[in-house]
Amino acid sequence: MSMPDTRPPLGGLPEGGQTRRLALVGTRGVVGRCRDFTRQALQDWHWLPGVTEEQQEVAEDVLLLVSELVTNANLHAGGAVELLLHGTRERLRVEVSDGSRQQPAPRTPYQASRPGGHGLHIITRLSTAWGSEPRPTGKSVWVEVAAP
Amino acid sequence: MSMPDTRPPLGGLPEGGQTRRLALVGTRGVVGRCRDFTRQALQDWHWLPGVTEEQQEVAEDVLLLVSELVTNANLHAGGAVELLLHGTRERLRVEVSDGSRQQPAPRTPYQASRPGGHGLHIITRLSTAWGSEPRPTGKSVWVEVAAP
Amino acid sequence: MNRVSAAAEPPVGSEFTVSSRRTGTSVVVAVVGELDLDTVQALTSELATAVDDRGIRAIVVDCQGLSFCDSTGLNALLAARLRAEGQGVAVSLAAVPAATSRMFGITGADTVFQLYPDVETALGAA
Amino acid sequence: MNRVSAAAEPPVGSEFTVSSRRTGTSVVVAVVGELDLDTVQALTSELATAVDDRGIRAIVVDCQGLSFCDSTGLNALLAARLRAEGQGVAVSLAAVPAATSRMFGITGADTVFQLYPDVETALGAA
Ligand SMILES: Nc1ncnc2c1ncn2[C@@H]1O[C@H](COP(=O)(O)OP(=O)(O)O)[C@@H](O)[C@H]1O
Ligand SMILES: Nc1ncnc2c1ncn2[C@@H]1O[C@H](COP(=O)(O)OP(=O)(O)O)[C@@H](O)[C@H]1O
Repeated sequence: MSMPDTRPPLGGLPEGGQTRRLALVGTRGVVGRCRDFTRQALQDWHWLPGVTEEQQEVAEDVLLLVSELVTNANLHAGGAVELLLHGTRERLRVEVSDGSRQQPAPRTPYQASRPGGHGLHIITRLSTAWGSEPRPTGKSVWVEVAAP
Repeated sequence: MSMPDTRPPLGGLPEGGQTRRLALVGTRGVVGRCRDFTRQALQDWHWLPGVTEEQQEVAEDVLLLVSELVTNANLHAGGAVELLLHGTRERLRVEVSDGSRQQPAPRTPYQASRPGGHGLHIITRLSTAWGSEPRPTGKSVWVEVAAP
Repeated sequence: MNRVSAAAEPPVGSEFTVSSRRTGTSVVVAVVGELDLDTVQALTSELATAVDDRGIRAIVVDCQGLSFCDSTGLNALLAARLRAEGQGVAVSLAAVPAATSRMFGITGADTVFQLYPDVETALGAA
Repeated sequence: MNRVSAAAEPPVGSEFTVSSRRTGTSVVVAVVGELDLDTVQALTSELATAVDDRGIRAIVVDCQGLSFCDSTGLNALLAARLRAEGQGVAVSLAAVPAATSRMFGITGADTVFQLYPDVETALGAA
């Protein structure tokens, strides 16, 4: 048996977590809308406003991750179709599905001084895990972040 | 007294014309939304679909003019605040107001091969008249196009 | 599991997508939808990637599906052309629809770009 | 006159504005709001105008009001820097907020750009 969890309870999150979905149409204005939707969930789930600096930073990282996933779906996969957030007391999972079967692949070599290739680099560095899964009409790209 | 107007009546347009206004917030997704709003008015006022090729072209010119005006307000004036369309049987007037007192000024020399400066060039070429007027909290830039 | 669903906002009137396919030393970049300030970045990114691709000599922008284009779209094409020129890559446009063709006439873009009736002709000339 | 009023859609959560002011041979480009795929073109255009301005030797991007920036914003800054370099114009960043500063650390952008705590310091170094 594990030690009792002494962290403050993450409000609004029942056993098993909570899922929120945002259906998306088109590519216009979608990136900001996805961040707004995520910001609301993070507030409801008490990840935002962060009490400690670390908590605040993790929540900001999540907004950045959402932005990168949705941007990639818009640029490389004909547009994001759905944003899914799944929060538990332990971690947050973000899934962005699109209509393309093509998989994300980090560009190599990574070049800090040139435009391009920074999205997956940021995703790799800020998430505890990320991947891509086929879906009936495309795929979804997901990231996970541990609760602060 | 002028000759009786033998053109087909422009539907939905009473004597004195009709005005439609779209209030705008932010800069995200606003350009397309303004074209959609204009397209609807052009349909209601029977400018679209154009019966002759010339009518179709004039309606398309109007959508381009709206796009240029709103884009300029977003790029150079902190965002468009309102789109106003005023249609009469003789002409359509488009006004885009923003929160900046600065006036639009064509860039010189005009260089076809370089990015920049094409917006006001298009406006000058496609409108019968255009100008800018101060408003209490900024200005509005307007164009007029003769009914086809 | 506790599910909360949020409805999408009403669909916007337009979308814009860009996709690329490579044939030999050419890339065909197909644009579909309305190209303006709100959507241009997808084209800018795709063209930048194509220009930077070492093996590429020619970029053909397939405009068949381009339902709208304003000066922001033109600027993106002109900027890509300037960058491409510096690297010995030619940029041409294929199947430009009537409305955009008129805009290119007004702005002089028709004298700046090689224009072709379709992608095949453009690739043949490349 | 017959008036029809249409209500605005609900305000979006963020805006983005860019403005420039010139001091000597430097331009200060101030960015305010959330910088991403939906908003980046305003910055791209403004930086391109500044880079092309013949008398300019230095561009300082004032990031004090930058409430969000992702890799799309970074790409715009990097692309402007490449273009500016080719014309002997220096691009530096001032007053970068904490979240973006961390992103710059992760991506190595903090080693690519000169970063200054505020615009005055950046102008002094230019
Ligand atoms: N959702 C996606 N669908 C298809 N391909 C993707 C997706 N996301 C990323 N990619 C691929 O991975 C590459 C690297 O992505 P990223 O690191 O975000 O950089 P960039 O978007 O600047 O190319 C992209 O160029 C693209 O080929
Ligand atoms: N609504 C506006 N408010 C303030 N300045 C404007 C506005 N519209 C245009 N301008 C000025 O006029 C210039 C020329 O505009 P335009 O021909 O559309 O080209 P561009 O937008 O590419 O610079 C702009 O660079 C800007 O300085």
